[in-house]
Amino acid sequence: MIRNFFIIAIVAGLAAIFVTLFWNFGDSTTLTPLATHYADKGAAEVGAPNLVTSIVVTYRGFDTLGEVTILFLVASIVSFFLKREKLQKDIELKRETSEIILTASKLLVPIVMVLGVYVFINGHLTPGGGFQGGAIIATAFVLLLMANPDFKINHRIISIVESVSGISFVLVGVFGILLAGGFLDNKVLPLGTFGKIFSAGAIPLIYSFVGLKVGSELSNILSNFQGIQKEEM
Amino acid sequence: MANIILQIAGGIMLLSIVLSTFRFFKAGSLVDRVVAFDVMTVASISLIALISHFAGRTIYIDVAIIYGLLSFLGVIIIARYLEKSL
Amino acid sequence: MEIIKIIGALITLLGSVFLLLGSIGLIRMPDVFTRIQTGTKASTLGTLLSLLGIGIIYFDIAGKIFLLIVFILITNPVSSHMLARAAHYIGVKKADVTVVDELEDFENEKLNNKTKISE
Amino acid sequence: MNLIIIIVLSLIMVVMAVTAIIHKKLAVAVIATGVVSLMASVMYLLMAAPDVAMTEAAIGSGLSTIIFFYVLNKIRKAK
Repeated sequence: MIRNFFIIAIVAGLAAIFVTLFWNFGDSTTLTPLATHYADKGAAEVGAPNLVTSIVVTYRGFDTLGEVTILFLVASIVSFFLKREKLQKDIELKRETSEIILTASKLLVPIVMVLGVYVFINGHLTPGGGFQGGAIIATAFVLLLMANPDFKINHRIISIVESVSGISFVLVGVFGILLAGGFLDNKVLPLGTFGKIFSAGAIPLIYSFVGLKVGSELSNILSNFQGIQKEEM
Repeated sequence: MANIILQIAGGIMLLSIVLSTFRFFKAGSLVDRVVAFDVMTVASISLIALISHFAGRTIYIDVAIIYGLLSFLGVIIIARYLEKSL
Repeated sequence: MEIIKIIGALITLLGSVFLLLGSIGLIRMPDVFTRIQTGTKASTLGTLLSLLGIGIIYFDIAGKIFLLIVFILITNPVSSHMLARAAHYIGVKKADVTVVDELEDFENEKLNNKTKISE
Repeated sequence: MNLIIIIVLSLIMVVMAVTAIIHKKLAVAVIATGVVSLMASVMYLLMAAPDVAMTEAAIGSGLSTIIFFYVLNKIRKAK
């Protein structure tokens, strides 16, 4: 009884807060000074038609570095906890895949890879970027795993790609300190023509590194989940 | 004229999403729900194409491609899970 | 110019009608397998037609639309095939009017062959 | 038109979110969260944010569903 009363009181309190918020809500039509600066001068300063990309990569470059680091930590923790130990019995229980999914995966995996590369290289022109492109590349690996359950991703290649792209990402940032305005400044390379692929300075380079790193990390996580492990519970 | 027809088409797509939601709740098994999810995704891809027309920004089609790809993989994963052979 | 737009819009309308038919079939059909069938065939055709209509209206993105159409044409039947296979293997109930089940016959035949070889 | 789409989709989102909380089967809850992400992605697109919509479709609806099902598979093996 008392418990129900408490629940009702909490729900009523939340409803009151929500209703006041809802009535006082209005579209804010004016931009803050920082947003005005981005909207007016962002395209000219960075040279990327997609303003979101220029904010994410250049103005807020440190945040992107932090996100990539968090993903790296997640990948290492997952691979630390999910050690792979094969049990022969479980593998025999698996049903074989059908012809159709094998053919479809042979057809689709190259298309999906190219799509992922397109998404992160064109990050400064179209919506998308390193994280989305990396996720798409990881799904190509999932498709391979689906078609062939015994397929093993080569962990050595993946770790090499991941480390090289991570180091290159930071190195581009350090070059930004030496040659241009600051860490992760994109004016290391010439800005180029507005709206072409090789423009906007170092943004396509940085996004390619981010995309490769995210893609290899996510496929590492997924391949760790895929293995059959000995339970100790 | 063309705009009015496209608006009617958008309304019909929305209706089909709502109808597949009904199937999601009246489902007999998990497979039913997954089929409803699949139909919802496919209808949403068409809806995204229409939205890109209404907003006047054809660049939104990129989102539809990625949407289709990832939902396809989701359905395949669920199917393998149901077969107990993931 | 206006005529082309109207033609594209009408094709999109036709596609949306097919989508609606697919989801009505999803509600009306008696068992899982028929629902998979209607939810895939009708909705694939509907999406293809509506994307085609948009592609006719905006001719400059026809390449992307073509890619999307090919993509849906490959992925949708594959996913429904996987789903139907899974439903068959976990033993979902079929409708009373089901007459033929070729996958079950195929599996039985494979089993028989195996026992023959072992004998 | 936009307003109608937003209202219908957000109603579906609310219903699916409640389902994800109260349903007993975990697999159904995971699919319901996938539907929530799907609808949220369409709504981000309506609010003219294609980057966010792409991220939501890729991570929320795609990868998180995949990882959830892998984890459910592992839980089933442990039982």
